Amino acid sequence: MFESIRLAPESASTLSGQVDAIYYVSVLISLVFTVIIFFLVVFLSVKYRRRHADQVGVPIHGNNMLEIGWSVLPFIIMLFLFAWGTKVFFSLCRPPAQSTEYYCVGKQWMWKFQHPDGHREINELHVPTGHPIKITMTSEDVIHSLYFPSFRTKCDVLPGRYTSLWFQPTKPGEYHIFCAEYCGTQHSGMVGRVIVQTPREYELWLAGGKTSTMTPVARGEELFTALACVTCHRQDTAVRGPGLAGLFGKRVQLANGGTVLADETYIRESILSPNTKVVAGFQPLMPTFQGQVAEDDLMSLIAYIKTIQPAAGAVPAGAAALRRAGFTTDGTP
Amino acid sequence: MSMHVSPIRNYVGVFVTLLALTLITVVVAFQDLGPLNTLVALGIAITKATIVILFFMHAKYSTRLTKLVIVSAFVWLLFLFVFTMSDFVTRGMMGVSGK
Amino acid sequence: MTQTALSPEQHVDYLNDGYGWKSWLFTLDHKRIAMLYLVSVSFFFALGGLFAGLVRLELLTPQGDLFGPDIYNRLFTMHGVIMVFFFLIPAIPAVLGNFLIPLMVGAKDLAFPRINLLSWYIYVVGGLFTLGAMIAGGVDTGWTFYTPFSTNYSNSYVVATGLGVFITGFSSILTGFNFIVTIHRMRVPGLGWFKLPLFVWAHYATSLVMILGTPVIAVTVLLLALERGFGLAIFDPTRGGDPVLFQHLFWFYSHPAVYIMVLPAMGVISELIAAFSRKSIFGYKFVAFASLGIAVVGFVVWGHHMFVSGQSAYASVVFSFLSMFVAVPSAIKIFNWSATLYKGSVAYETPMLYALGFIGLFTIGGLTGVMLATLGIDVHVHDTYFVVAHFHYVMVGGTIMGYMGGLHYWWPKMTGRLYPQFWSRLSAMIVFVGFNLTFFPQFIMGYMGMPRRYHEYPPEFQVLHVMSTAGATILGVGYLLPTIYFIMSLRKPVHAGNNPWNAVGMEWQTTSPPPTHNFVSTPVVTEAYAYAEGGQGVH
Amino acid sequence: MSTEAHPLLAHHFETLDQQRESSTLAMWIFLVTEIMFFGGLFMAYLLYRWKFPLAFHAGSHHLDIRLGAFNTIVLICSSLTMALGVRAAQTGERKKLTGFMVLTLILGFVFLGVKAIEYHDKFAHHLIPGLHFQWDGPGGREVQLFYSLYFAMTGLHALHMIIGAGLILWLLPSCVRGKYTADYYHPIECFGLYWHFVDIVWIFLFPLLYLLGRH
Ligand code: HEA
Ligand code: HEA
Ligand code: HEC
Ligand code: CUA
Ligand SMILES: [Cu+2]
Repeated sequence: MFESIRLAPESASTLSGQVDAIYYVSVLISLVFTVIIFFLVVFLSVKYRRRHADQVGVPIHGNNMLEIGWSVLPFIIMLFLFAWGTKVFFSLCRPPAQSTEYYCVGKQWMWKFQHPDGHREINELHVPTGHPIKITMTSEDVIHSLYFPSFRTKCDVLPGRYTSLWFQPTKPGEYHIFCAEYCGTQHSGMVGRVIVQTPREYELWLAGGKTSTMTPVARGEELFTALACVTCHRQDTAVRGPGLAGLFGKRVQLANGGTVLADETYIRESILSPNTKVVAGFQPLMPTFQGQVAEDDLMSLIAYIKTIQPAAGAVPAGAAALRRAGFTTDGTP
Repeated sequence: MSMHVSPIRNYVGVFVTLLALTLITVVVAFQDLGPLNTLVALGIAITKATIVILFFMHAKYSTRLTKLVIVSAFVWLLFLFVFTMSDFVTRGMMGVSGK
Repeated sequence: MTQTALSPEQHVDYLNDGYGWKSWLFTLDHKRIAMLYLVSVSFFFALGGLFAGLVRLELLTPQGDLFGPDIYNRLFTMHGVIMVFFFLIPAIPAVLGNFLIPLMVGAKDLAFPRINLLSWYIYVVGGLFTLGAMIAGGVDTGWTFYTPFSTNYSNSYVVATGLGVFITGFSSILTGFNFIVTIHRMRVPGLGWFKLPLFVWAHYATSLVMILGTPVIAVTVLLLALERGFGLAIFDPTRGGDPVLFQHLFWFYSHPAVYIMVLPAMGVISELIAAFSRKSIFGYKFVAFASLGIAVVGFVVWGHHMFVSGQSAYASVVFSFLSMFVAVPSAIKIFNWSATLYKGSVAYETPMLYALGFIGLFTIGGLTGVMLATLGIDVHVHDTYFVVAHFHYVMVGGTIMGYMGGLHYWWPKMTGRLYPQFWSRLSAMIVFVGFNLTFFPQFIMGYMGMPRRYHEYPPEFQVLHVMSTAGATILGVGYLLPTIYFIMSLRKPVHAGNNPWNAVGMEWQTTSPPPTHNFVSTPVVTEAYAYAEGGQGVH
Repeated sequence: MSTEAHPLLAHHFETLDQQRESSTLAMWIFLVTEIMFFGGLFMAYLLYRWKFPLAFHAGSHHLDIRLGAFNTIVLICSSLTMALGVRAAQTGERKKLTGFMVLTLILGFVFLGVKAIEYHDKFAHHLIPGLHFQWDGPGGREVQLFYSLYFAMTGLHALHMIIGAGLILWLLPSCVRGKYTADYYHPIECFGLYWHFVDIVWIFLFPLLYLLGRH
């Protein structure tokens, strides 16, 4: 029974070691200070215990050198922890460029995942080792938080916005997925498993699944036609709406003089509430698609828009898009 | 603290200034000054508020403590505005969604 | 309260100056109002404790077998709401502060006695609102009321509870405002700022936070109620609103609120350490200004609750730095208290045991706070039991230890009675042991990944949960004992005399319990903690 | 103290000066809490205005700038009468004090009346979020944010006006009786501070809500 008490969960990602390291060092620092203070308190209160009822303390009012010392010392330690913690934090924030993008939609009370090849899973996520994986996520209702204790990372999943996290699994196995932001009745039931496999196993697993699934990019392309986006957003020329080629990641000049970075959240807003930010040189003609596109379809649309490139004559899809997303089917980046 | 009684002339002067500033702010609002519009409107509002505080509310004649109390309120308001906006303004600067 | 057992040489004091419920419910005497607060705050503590007990009971087993999820969610929400807003925030200021600040500045009362009474009534009304919501079916949003769950999804009594919190906020504002004016304007002539007890300094800093922070939580829950009740769009993401704005507004108050909770306890600890070492506090001015420093810097650290909320990473860095910076003034306090023991005359009376316990436990709580403020660690432990352990260490191990210590120290002053020394020392030990057993395992399970607000959990966490529940049982006994002997001391009194600890300080210059107008003759102003200078306490 | 205590000196104060200073300090501290209270609303306004300038401009176009300006002037007038009222209290001119208080009250009601007209107009145009909001122009989604803030801010401001009017009614009898003299006028002074504060809130609300994007 007691063997289940450990100090940390399995360390199964490239960054979990770094998080553990800073954690153990801070535990050590805390321990040192706690021991010093416990010792001081116990030692002094025993040594200077009251020996007769009328005894009073020696009037000592302070010592400026000591004050400076015990202000500066914690300050220096704090600076050190701050710098290190921030460094680790930035590593946790910034996915490597070659990461593969997975999608996640949270809703009360389940996790819906989608692989780059279109595979969908609920409350379970298969991932290969040895490759950085970025998960872009949003919520259909309230705030959730996708938490992988064994990868030492989590990020809140918000309605109306995209957030992301990344990890690179190192050790095959099954680990917990938790929802770490209270989201209502079944919050504690919004859990799942992440199944880390070797690239070969992962490939087999992908092959064994339903073959008719469509990649998010292909689905996005389909929607782009079905929702008649193409009538205004043509590949070659700007017709009524601006061309979307190469849009993602650029700064967009707005009609009111400002600029905005075209990230996932901006594209989403452009679809659901198009007139909130009007692109310079265009009229606010675009109709709203609020209520007409489901969250995962929105993600697919965005995934597709991300892949539209200026040079390409035809719209890339399928395997080509997969490759562009930095993912090859044999599991090597 | 002995009380301070301002002459009526002062109050009327303040009153006229406030009316004039109101007029200016309305007129300026119809001019297109680009981003300056907001700045001017806010500048005038702050001026008006300062005048009211100093003269109608006698802050000019109050103790240093009272002045400190007034100033601290606005400093704390700035804490709220500046630190909250520091989040929204820097969002997306890293180029990773949600960071 | 029984009045039969008063000794023959009784004097007129605030307790026997008028009988009957009217003399209490319409009193303007700060001491009586403090007693009213003591009763109501204890009631809410017991209620919050009851909920905590039920939470711990449910967590004995990994399955949700005792309660369904809806009930469990209501239990921890009501536990958090009651403990924070109805117990810990008012506890020390409204009971001990109310009673002692006028005595310590040599005044006859607080500056605004009517407003003081009003604040108690507001508190009661807010409490009744919340109790009403609880009886009607409770609330299940967590004490943080995050939108859009609270505005659009929860099926519980969010608005009623929110209004309860809103109303109680005003009682806290009124208390803070009364303290500030009193400390500025009502000091007896000759009592300069640096002669004030540190208890008063700490309450001054607390009051600043109450004044500047509480209105923001008030307007935030008001907006929440407008959105939920009337469909206004403020935070609603489907209409362009930003739920993270709610979090900013909430924590703008609720982080400083944790200093509302701990600063008064720090004030108490300064008094206790000085009195039971018979020595002036080491580095008086540093401790005094550290309170102000914590209060001010504490206002600009709130974003540390939002490191993984979708807040910008750069804002997180700023908030992380400032949060860690609070360690410096906190360290100053801890080290100065420890140094005060040096060459003191240390007596192990019950209040002192609580004070020493505070130093140790607050150190652990504070240091784990610094770990949470470290960005790289918080991403992993945010919303796990590591956080739960951290805040119980500072709130229970810190503030409640301070509150209990203060209550034991000033109980003879407030009631004129003594409690049994053996039992009280024993209870302090039980609390210390039970507390650590309850909450230390939570650090470990938190780092292992156990999320908070879970009513079912994976079986590997069970051992630690069982330890925690066992600890909570011991802790409960530790709190039950004082309840019993305090009440007994009222029924079968042992008279304490005016100054059982031979302490200095103006509150000990008057009789116990003090007369209605506090002092019969104008009190003598000395330096604070003038033990060696032959202050009045030492014979 | 050798001199006889003033009948209006509360038992726990030593002098009238201490009592008056305490009250004005207290009133200012109370106003600090009011500033922070409205501060939360202004924070929400600042954020959404920054995020959705177009929607805010569009929403603001449907407010009646003439009524807003008129009300601004009404409030400035009431601030003047209030300031003169306080002065009359300081100099112990009972009739003047009463007159100015009544004037202030009337101006307050004028303001509220105009506000009621505006609210009714918004109701008629289906501009109340959550009730029956309809917006035909662009940006309807975020315009709701503007109107929600409009109602929250002006509503709370109007509530403060109503409380202020109630306080005047409560103070009036003692003004008439001549309770306030050069020795004892701080209730009037404190009330004046409150009234001016409410005016200041409007000084900001007017440009922020009505004058946006008029050009
Ligand atoms: C009394 C209440 C109280 C107090 C005093 C504190 C004090 C501190 N808290 Fe805590 N905190 C809470 C109550 C409190 N907290 C609550 C209730 C929550 C959870 C809310 C919720 O989500 O429900 C919380 C959550 C919380 C978080 C968010 C965690 C998360 O949700 O992910 C963080 C992160 O930074 C944090 C940090 C700190 C820090 C840095 C301090 C500092 O003030 C501590 C400073 C003290 C010391 C550092 C110790 C003394 C110093 C020394 C002994 C010297 C040596 C020091 C060094 C070498 C550094 N707290
Ligand atoms: C002041 C604050 C305070 C205090 C004192 C406590 C006290 C305790 N808390 Fe609490 N706790 C919170 C504030 C507090 N807590 C908050 C803010 C949360 C977060 C809520 C949320 O997530 O929204 C929380 C959450 C929380 C959780 C996490 C729930 C979850 O996330 O699922 C747990 C679990 O163990 C817990 C346990 C305890 C225990 C065992 C005690 C024990 O210390 C209690 C011991 C006390 C008693 C047992 C009462 C005994 C008293 C008497 C017997 C006296 C009788 C008196 C009279 C008759 C006058 N608390
Ligand atoms: C009736 C024409 C029309 C249709 C149909 C239309 N759009 Fe648009 N779109 C526009 C116009 C005009 C703009 C530029 C003005 C603006 O920003 O509102 C635009 C802007 C955009 C932008 C922002 C581009 C930039 O450069 O910043 C995106 C993204 C976008 N549309 C995506 C879509 C998608 C996806 C669909 C289909 C679901 C769609 N649009 C359907 C007309 C249209
Ligand atoms: Cu989803 Cu908690
Ligand atoms: Cu905090």
